[in-house]
Amino acid sequence: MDLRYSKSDEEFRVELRGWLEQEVPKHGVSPDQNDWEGRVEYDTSWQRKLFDAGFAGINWPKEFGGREASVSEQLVYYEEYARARAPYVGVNFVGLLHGGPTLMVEGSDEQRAAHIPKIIRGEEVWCQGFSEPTAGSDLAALKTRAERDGDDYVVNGHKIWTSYAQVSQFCELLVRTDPDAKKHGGISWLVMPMDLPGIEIRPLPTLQGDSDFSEVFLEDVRVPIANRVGKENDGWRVTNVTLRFERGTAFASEMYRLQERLAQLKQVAKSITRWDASAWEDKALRREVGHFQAELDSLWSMVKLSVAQSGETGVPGLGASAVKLYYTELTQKVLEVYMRVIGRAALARVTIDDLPNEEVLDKALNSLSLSIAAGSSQIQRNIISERILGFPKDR
Amino acid sequence: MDLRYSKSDEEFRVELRGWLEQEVPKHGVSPDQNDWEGRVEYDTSWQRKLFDAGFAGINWPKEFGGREASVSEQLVYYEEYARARAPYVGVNFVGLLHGGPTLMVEGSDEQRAAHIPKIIRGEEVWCQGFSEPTAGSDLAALKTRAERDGDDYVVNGHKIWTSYAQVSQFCELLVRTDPDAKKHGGISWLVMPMDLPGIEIRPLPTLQGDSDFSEVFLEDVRVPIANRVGKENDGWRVTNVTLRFERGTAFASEMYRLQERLAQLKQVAKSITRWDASAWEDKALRREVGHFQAELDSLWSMVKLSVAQSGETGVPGLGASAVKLYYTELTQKVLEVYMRVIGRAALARVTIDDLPNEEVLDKALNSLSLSIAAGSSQIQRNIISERILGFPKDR
Amino acid sequence: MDFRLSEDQEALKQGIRSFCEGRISIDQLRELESKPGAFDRALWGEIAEMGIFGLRLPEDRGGVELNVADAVLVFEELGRAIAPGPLIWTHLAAGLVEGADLGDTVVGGLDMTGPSTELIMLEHLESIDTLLLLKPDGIERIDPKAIDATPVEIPLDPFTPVHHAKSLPAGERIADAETAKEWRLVGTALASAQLLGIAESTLEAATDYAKKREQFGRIIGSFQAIKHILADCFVRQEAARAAAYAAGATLDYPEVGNVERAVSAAKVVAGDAAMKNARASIQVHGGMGYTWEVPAHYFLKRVWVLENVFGTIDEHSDQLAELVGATA
Amino acid sequence: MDFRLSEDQEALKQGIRSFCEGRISIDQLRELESKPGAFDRALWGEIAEMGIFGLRLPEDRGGVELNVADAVLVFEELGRAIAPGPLIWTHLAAGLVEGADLGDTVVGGLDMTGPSTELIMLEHLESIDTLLLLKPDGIERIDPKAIDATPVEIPLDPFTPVHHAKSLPAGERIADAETAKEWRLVGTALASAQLLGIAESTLEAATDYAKKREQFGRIIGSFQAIKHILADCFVRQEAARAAAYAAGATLDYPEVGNVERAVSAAKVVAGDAAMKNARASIQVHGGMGYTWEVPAHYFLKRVWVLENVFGTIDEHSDQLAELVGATA
Repeated sequence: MDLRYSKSDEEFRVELRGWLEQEVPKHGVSPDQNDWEGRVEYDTSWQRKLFDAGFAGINWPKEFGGREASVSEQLVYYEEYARARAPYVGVNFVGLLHGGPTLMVEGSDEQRAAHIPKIIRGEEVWCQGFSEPTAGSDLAALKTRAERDGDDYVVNGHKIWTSYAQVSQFCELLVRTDPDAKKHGGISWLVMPMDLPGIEIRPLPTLQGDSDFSEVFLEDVRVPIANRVGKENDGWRVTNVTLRFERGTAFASEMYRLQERLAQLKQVAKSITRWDASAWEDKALRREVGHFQAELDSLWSMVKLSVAQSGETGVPGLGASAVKLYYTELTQKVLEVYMRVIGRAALARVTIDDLPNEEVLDKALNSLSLSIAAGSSQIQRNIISERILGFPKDR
Repeated sequence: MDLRYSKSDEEFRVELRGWLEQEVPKHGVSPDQNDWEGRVEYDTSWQRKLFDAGFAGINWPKEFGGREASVSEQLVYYEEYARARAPYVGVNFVGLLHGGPTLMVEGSDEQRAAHIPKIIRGEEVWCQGFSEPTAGSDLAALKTRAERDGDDYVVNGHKIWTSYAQVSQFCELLVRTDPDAKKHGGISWLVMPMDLPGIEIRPLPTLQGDSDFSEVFLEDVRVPIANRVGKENDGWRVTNVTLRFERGTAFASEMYRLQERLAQLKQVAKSITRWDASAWEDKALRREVGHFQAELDSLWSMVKLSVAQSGETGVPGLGASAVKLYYTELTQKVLEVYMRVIGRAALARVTIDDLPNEEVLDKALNSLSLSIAAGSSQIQRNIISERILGFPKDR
Repeated sequence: MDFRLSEDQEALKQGIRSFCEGRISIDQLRELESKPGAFDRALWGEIAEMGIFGLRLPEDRGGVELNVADAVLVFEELGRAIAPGPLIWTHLAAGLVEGADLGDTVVGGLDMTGPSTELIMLEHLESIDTLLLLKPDGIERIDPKAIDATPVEIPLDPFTPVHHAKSLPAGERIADAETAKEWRLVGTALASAQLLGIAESTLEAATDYAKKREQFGRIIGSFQAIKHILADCFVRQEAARAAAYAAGATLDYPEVGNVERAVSAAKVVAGDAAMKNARASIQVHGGMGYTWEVPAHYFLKRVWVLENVFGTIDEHSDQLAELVGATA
Repeated sequence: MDFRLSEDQEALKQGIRSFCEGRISIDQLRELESKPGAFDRALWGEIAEMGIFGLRLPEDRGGVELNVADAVLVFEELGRAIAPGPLIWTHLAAGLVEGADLGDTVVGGLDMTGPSTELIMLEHLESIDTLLLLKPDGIERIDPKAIDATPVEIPLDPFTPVHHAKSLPAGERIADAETAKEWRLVGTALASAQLLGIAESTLEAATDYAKKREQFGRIIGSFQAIKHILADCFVRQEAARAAAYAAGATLDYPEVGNVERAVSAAKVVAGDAAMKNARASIQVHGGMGYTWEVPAHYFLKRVWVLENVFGTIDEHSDQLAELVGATA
């Protein structure tokens, strides 16, 4: 139980901070949400810069081009990354946080060689083909069929919530290869090239008005059998490896950045006049904000504990569900209060009069997804109560 | 949608207020929780005074000795009763709010004649023999057996949460008369005299340290068949009539009295010095208290709506579950804040230095039972979601 | 005293609901979304014909001669449907601003009795004919075209376009402090009614969805996790209903209680209910709730707008703290 | 940096847990309840023998020479067991007050750095040999027998008897402001650790009960309503754990963060967790949770006591508000 960073950790911090201070401003502002070409360029070129500087794949093994940083270096990385307001992982999310790690653990040598080096260099964008209209929380109910025909699987189905589908080269795709097996038993995990015939992409605008998500319709798409990762019908196990990453430290920098957002809220409150005093003079607001600070510090300590626990195996533990629930509720509460501080000016989703409306409202709207995506809060509570507390499954 | 009291309502208010102003102080302070003799005398003699003055059984029909007051007069009654801090119904609770009303609707002429006049005069104390150690939220799972033997039922079983068992003359008792029938089908509702042989009462101290509840052990207790209310095996329906009263306006005066408690909290906060100012100077506290006032006013408006809706049938509607949930949460929140206002002085359960510790702590501890008794909050949410919103029953 | 709705009130409510279902359905709102200012004068005229603006005017002045309590029921229905436009202001202005009751003059407004801020946010500026300023000492009228305001490119609520301005030109005083005070109270009650309506329709939408949507081989509404979220929504809805109706009934007959307290309580409780139910509705809709296609988000966005008119939950709570212990 | 417990720390924790299970079980607490002052000097001696008071003293002074982080683990276990007596004060006093470390001198205390109140509440007065006053400018010692205090007939927590007094006699200064400041921080961290322990044991008791108790033909722990209540308890427990451990680790090595912020965060988050989990535990226990017989209530009562030592949640939140934006 030692929170001291070692001398080498601190040296790493100095090195990383120096690099970020120099590179982040140079990389400029992220393009408009609907400028897909710009976004891909912005996100992937940043990934390439990280790679060239030796900061890509911070927790990836060296053999895959990663930094293989120690647990404490990873924490330094998340902290400094957040502090520098460095670019969000963006279109590289699925490759770096799902596809790549899954291939490392479950892929063949050929599959690893074909994708991992490109993913970590930002040369390959991946998307996720897991959920379906009737398989959301109940992911294992997925219906997309893959039937063997020669060296291919012929895939038919309908995926949804596919982020960055329109700019991806590959899709981590879950398909049903044995329709007669029990629900969890007949699923396989495929790498689907997105340029195959029969793939149709329809954007599904979010309540923020962006088109980050798509529906993906698959009609007789021929995916080579060689693109299967893991054994046939063993895809559910492979998937569970993947999913845990989402509940682990995928959002660590975002969690740390909440600290900054709270500090910004305080500054904004000080700058706003209400009833002839600053909004920060309102003691009720201060008490809420102080309470949030306690929770934010605890959240970051939870991450430290979670990272340390997953350090040995590299796979986040079940406690990751607790981190996700805590982060979700806290983010929603902080942003709700932030909206209240901005008050009537929050009727505008663009920044006016030096108020950070655009950012705050985007985050407030986005925060609604946190309790839904990557396992809803209800699913997380089921995971905790069943797998940690030992209660029976729902019947 | 008219909240105006009529001229006759206001006349009733003047009459009642005058009487309460005169009688409540004369009736003195309620005895110690463990002075059972004193409590019975205090509660029943007060009931007799109410009866003699024409204020007993406010919503009971005139034929049963009640006042048969209009809906609006009932509200006047609850308000004035709370304002005057008139004695809590106490040991008369079960008779006045369960037994009596059930006999009115379901009892035979003989049964009504035998009990109702005594109940309303405070001459008969009733207790409730519904719950069992393994039949709590799942009341219909009760196991206490009643077997016919001549003119009697021979009753064997174990009841729990029986309030005032040690001072009651009669018990409204649920028994299983057909062990082979489906769960809800084999239950009967009996009036059991508490002086029969075979009844053993063991007090079950609450977390407040009082012994208001008991366990009641029944061994070969012979209850005359004539004491059954309603048909044999039809007791579950009879019971449901009874239970609704608990969720209806049984606590109306208590709800109104919360207003007074909040006003008292404000006075106490003004009297306490913290950091060289009164605790009421704390704006965060004021905002919470103001928010509570909004909720308390809404609660009382909910009661007005609920009473009006139940006025036609006399039986509270399903919305009573919403009133109970709202009241429960609000009471617990208000008392939690009240404890915080008292601060370290709350380490004492007796009144010191003019602080109302004894009352506040008793109420705070007692408030823990509100979300458990008379249908836990979980059960109330099931009732609302199934019977009002139309969702399926748990499976 | 009978807090239930009268038969006439039930009929009034039903009439407005039918109108909203026929003319302000979600599909019709979607069409409106693409129109300039998200405003439709023809629809506004139909709303006027329903008597919504002239509701409380005497019959001899062309009104329906109803009470605030009735207006609360009407605005509850308008809230359910998230009917757009400066409805409350035009309703308040009926009888004072010519043509408001008939829908010929679209009246917008700004409540300036609350805490001062440097930034002035004006709703529906491009669609209104008259802007009224509600100030502690009276009501002033301004020509909207005379205001130097910048349109906001992306409003939070797609149906509530806003402009922002640094200052406003001098207005013409058209009513006194007493009227301003009354307007503020009635406006607060009507905003609360709209919030109540949103608390209802968000619960209703989530309930309908939870009865249809299947996961794990059963409808999600068969899981306690969902059932209990929605049961809590119902409790909040009923508390909001009681509070909003009480505010209306107390405004009509101030002898039944403390008007300020009843109105503030309504804004607090209905505001909380709408905010929490709108969020719960999105949550129960799951991923679909996060899309633009499913209308759940429109409701939450409207709640944020209504939270910021006629005093926030915090402001009303602060006022209520002063009234604790006063006679109800 | 490795935030996990070391093997030594795991062993320390396990040792204290075994001791508590053997000597401070619920049944043993029940016996204690009837004793005067709910205090047992023999037990106190055994606690001392476990090294709990001398934990942070150097070995050459008979101590165990461990850190605050280790003490946090020890007090977490004491909290789990709701071990009674002035544990924190005697632990703090070890090394300063003779005999404290060995359990020969029972040391009580009063934190006077918080908001002033007219009423002085003194815990365990009849059982202690020395009373220490923690003031902003130093620590003072008083002879408990010299205090004119009135015993409280019914304390809130049966294991925390209290006296109240209007004033205290002059004390003898035994440590300076620096020490007082450190005591306040360490004391807050240890109280947070106890609250963490209560957040754990209340969850554990409720979980055990929910696995045994059947209603509707199944264990109540198979209902989502219960499962999700307890999942939320688990989340709060883990947040409290992270916060309390971080407070200990930061006190040991202040270079890793802001000590004041870490300690206040621990008190706030562990305090909330304990309060909510203790309430949830009573709720899950149903009617039995409302009895004296089932120990759930002891835990909630202790939470109320601990909320009122070394600063309340509100006080620490207010302090944290000042630190928002400061370097962590």
